[in-house]
Amino acid sequence: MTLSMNTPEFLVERDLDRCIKCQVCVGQCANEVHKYDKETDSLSCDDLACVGCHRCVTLCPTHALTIKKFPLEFRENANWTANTINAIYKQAESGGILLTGMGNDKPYPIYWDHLLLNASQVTNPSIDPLREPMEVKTYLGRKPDKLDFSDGELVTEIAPQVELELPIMFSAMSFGSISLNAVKSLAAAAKEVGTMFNTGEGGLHQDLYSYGDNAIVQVASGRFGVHPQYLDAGTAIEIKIGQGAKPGIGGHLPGEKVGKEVSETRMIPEGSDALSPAPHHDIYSIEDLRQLIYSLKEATRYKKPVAVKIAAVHNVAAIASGIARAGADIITIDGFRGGTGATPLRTRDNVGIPIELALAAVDSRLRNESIRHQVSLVVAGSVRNSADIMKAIALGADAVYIGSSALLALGCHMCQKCYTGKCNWGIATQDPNLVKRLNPEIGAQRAANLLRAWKHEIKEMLGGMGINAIESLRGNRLMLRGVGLSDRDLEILGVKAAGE
Amino acid sequence: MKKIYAQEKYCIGCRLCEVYCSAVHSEYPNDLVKAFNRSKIVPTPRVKVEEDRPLSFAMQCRHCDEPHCLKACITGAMYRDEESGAILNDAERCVGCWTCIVACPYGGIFRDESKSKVVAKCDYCLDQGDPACVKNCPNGALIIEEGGE
Amino acid sequence: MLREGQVRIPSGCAISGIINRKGNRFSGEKIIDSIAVMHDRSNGLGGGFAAYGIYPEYKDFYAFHMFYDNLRAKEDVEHFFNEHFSVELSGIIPTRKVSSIKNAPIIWRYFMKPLPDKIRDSELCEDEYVVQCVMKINSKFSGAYVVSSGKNMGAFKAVGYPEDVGEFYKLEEYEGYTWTAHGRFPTNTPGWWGGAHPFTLLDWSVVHNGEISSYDANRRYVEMFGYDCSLQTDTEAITYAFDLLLRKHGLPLDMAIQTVAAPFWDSIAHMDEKQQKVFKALRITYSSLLINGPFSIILGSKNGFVALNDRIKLRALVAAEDNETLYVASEESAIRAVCPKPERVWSPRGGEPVIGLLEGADSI
Amino acid sequence: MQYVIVGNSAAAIGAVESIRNYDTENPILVISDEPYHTYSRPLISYYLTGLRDEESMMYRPKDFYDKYKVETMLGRRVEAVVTEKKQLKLDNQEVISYDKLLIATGGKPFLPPIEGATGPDIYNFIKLDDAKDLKEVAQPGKSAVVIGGGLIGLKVAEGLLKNEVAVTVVDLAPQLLNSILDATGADIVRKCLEKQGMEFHLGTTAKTIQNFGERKIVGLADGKEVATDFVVVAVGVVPNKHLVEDTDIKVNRGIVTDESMGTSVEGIFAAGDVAENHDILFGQNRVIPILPNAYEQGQVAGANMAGQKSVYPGGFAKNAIGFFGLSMVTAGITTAPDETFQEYSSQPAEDRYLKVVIKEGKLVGFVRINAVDRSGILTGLLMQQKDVTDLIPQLISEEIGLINLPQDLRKARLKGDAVQ
Repeated sequence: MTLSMNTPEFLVERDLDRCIKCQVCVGQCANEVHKYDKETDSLSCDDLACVGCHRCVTLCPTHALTIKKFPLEFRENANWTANTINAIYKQAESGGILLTGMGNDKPYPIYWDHLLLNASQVTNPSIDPLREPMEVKTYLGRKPDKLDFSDGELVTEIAPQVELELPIMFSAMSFGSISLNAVKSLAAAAKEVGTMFNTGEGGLHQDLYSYGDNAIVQVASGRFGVHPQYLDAGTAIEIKIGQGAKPGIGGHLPGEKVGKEVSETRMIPEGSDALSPAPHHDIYSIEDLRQLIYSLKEATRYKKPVAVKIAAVHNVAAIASGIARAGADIITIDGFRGGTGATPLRTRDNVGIPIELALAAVDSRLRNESIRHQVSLVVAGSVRNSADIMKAIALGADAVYIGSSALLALGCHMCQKCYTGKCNWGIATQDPNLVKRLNPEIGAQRAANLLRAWKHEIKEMLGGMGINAIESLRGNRLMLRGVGLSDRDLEILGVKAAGE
Repeated sequence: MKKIYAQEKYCIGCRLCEVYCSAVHSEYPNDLVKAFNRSKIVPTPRVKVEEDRPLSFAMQCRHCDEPHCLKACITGAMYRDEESGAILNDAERCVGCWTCIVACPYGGIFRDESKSKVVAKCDYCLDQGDPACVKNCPNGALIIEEGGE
Repeated sequence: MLREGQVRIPSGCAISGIINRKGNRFSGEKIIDSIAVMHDRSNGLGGGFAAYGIYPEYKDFYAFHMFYDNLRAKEDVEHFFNEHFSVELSGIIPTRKVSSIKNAPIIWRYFMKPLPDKIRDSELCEDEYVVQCVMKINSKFSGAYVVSSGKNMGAFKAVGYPEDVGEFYKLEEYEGYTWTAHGRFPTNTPGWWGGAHPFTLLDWSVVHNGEISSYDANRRYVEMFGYDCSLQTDTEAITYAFDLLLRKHGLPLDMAIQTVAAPFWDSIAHMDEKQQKVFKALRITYSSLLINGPFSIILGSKNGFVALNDRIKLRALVAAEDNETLYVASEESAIRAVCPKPERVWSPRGGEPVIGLLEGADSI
Repeated sequence: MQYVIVGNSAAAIGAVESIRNYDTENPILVISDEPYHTYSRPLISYYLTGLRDEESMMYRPKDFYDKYKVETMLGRRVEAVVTEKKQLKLDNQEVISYDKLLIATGGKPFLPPIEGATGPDIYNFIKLDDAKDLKEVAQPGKSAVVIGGGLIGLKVAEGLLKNEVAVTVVDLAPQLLNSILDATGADIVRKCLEKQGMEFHLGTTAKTIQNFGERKIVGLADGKEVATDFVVVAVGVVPNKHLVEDTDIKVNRGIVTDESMGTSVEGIFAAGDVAENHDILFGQNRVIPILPNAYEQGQVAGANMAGQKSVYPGGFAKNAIGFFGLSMVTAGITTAPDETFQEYSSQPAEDRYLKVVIKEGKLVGFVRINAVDRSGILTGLLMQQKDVTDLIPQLISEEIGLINLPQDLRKARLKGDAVQ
């Protein structure tokens, strides 16, 4: 053993006047921060183990606990910040890649917060969603260029579509990266509200086949859990090429998380590491993608739309165009603030581009090529509230995926320790002691409530714009204005500056 | 009648049910801090969390249709509340002989440590609205409803 | 000040339309009298008319009404015309001095046929060839603007109150079987003549009242199909939408109407299975052509007109029938001014079209 | 329809409450030779120590008879039952007719053959009146000999000791609480009581009681003599069945009853300490003179009297008692009678002892001294006669819980499924 230079990130403070020594905190902390000493009838804390997940704070019945940033400071240095220094200590100790969870937390510009929505005043009326119908139903899938009628009868057959009661879906989060109860929560919420959850690359657990109508089943580079029944079970199939939190690299579910259920669902031996390669080994170019798309369509007798998900990287627009032309019905773009269960820190924080710019670029590019209407565009990567969704749709998205927001609804506290498997909220864990902390009935209610609340807000904002159907907002960039953006940003976003 | 049921799969073993049960049966039913820090002896919770991780559940009186405790009670302290149907123990009449404890196959009756020789059992918090254990279960593991799980 | 095409200018308006369904022509006086009643719905910053059946002697020729800011523009465009068309006749459009109408551009009229060789080279059908020429002039020729380009029809518009515009263009001297009129109430405009309405393409004309909230969604959709919404006006986008649906995609009129004023999903859910399939297909395919926000429009063509409200009727629209004549207008007074006792007057419901077709025409 | 119940204790009350579940109209008459409102018989020891007075000993509230529409004849003794006429003869010659009769006359003290065992200053400890009498004489500084080291004997001994009476207990058996406790457990109890100053003469019996002035001398079989101020004979109870003597109601040790608590004569039922019924552990008919059984038998009898089909599943002994802060529960067979039974126990400590008796993998008895909590879980296992082979370590641990039960049983308990 040598000296570790790790210092606590958090300071756990216990108000002894309030503490009743019920020891709920002791039982609830999977990191074993709290300890009860019988001999002295007192509680103590190990600050170093605290990840700041607030489980103890939330469960403490007398609010005797609070968690603060550990006040230890290095000599002030704008270049060598505490984070930077501590990362070096850690790597010097471990010799390994720094891992993290959830999305990029660095202070890059958040373009959502530099875009403002319009509302009607005088020249046209706003619409009150409580009095007038307000439609947010959305169909994802390939659309024809035109409809053909013969003798007044429609002759065009519409390709299979994903019907959404609101343009918000739950992002791909695999069973494995999150608990079965978390997946169940999202599946049930999707069913209740009329939208989709996405299996991620974790396969579809037997218990969840009944939610197939609300599932988008993913085919990723590891092909975990992919078999004919799986493909048939979902409403759509998504080929995952990349993920915003880790563009260009694969996935790794450590063997200790591969318990019986995960092993059966993924069709891999219990306890074995589930390694998703960085590329699909049968896709080394766009024409290979086309083959996979059509293989999946063949396998499902052309009854399921096929989506392709990519991370937002520098030339995302050209890639998206290629994907549309390769036959994808839906293109999913995941921005660089998208979350994950585990990713190398440096990749997460430095690779990819913001979803707002990627979306604008892709939408514009597809329109310039006159193919935007043929495919649906779904965006992901830190959609934090209903206003973000409004802005995404106005920029050109058909729908959005929410991952982190959905997990927050289930109780996630953004401690970014998903990769440890010790999620105290029962979400990013396979430990049966922790998994049961998420009651999927409650989880489903909370996730469904979030969607319902956002739906209300979307309707309010649409009504304010004098719009009563969400499609009239789609690509309607006149409904946006930029604030505090450079001319170049505005040009890429295709929006005017506020005041223009 | 409505009964409290434990859903094992959602019980997280936090014991908040016990904490709140003790408090509402203390001199300070609405103040946890006082209930625990000022009571001479904190009342024994009438709900018991049993745990053998990952299994855990909270257990209290089943308020049986054919209550063994009531039949066994030597003093007549144990009675059925006519309005609610709950099986209640009249602490004034109870002598703490523990016959009900040995009679109850559910293990749902406890010795009340805060009083001398009286049993403590679930009273549905009849004077408090919904039972405190149900109200304060953070994970919906205790539900009050007609019929079983 | 930026003009239409450089900036988007919302406006409120008055509209009126009259058709003699037997094809009997009548003088422009009537439509002027009708639109004049709604003086208060305009603010003098734009008025205009579309007239059908006014050039029977040149009915096989595309009648181009042009505005030129200067002679240079006129020269350039005429050079372009000569390259692409055979010009049968050209000349100034007669006007009279009206004190309130100022800053008139050069207003010229051409009767032309496209050059067959050029059409062949372009691999386009004749109509599309003409459309592409119109788009090119409007976007590429500075100081030139195509006011109308249909056959046996023409648009007359100016900055001013519509009744003054009618007087300016001497419309009492024209006879047509369909007339539509527009009085404009823009919130800000430098008073560019091209920005006045109607907006036309081939023999489509659109007069419109309202400010559509779906504008940019509609615009960006039609622009994928070769249109260039250079004016940034609702009327322009609506015209192109109808041109796309009716002419290019060949949708039946009722389907085109149900596209821009689509039934609600709730209503679709109550339709029979076959209907559901059709309406679902319409809404799924043409979701970006749903026209949202308040509007009432009159879409004119050689076959007649269709008047339509937005689907929740956020703008006024009244219709009346008297014998062979059908009237539509923003206000009932505008109808009664020229037809005091119509046989029937009604207020069409939101999304429910009023269709006036010439006898023998099965679609617009 | 006239219901008549002879007796006014747990079995009688059980019957009344049960009858009124099904029949709210027809008259019920309760006759008892004791003049009191129904009271809890076990509480007489609390009366003796002063923890309870007459008022607070009531087994049911004061308005019980009104509420249940019960007529009472208290302080009236039934002399005989005339089954052919369906009549009762009372001590005042009154004759009462019945349609359905419950005999719940309880037990009476067993009086062993001791010379001089009658007369003043010789007491029993069964009824409230006994307690009242004793309370009078139990003055500080006095001394008493309690003959009998069973439940009643020790409770009265404890009560007397708490009244600062010097107590000597005599019992024929070599251990205390012979009927409910094994030798090891009994030893813990004896030590506890000895610590409080109680004296014991075990393995011998009283042969004579002689007056010696104001005092008495109790002569023991082993030749010793104990001088005392008064004597309590508390050797046990026997069924109080005088009523049915010379009738065609079948009697063994107690009145023989079937699973409906009916006697051999139709319309006549018996319940409580006077009746004998199936002991599920011994597999034979026995009198099990404990209150819970009495109440339950009364309930079954009452239901059947009211025309229902109610079955008494049989019983077994279970007791919860305590002396000077030592509390214990016991049930069933506490000492293995032969090698077909196995005993398992915790290491006995001064104040803690846990033991189970197993036969063919099933729990047939247990002892838990100072480990009362949740002992009913064992009772449930015993009642259901489930195989507990895998649970034995838990059964003799203080921390027994439902969590230790097999999953099906645990789920059933959590659901609240009835345990019969």
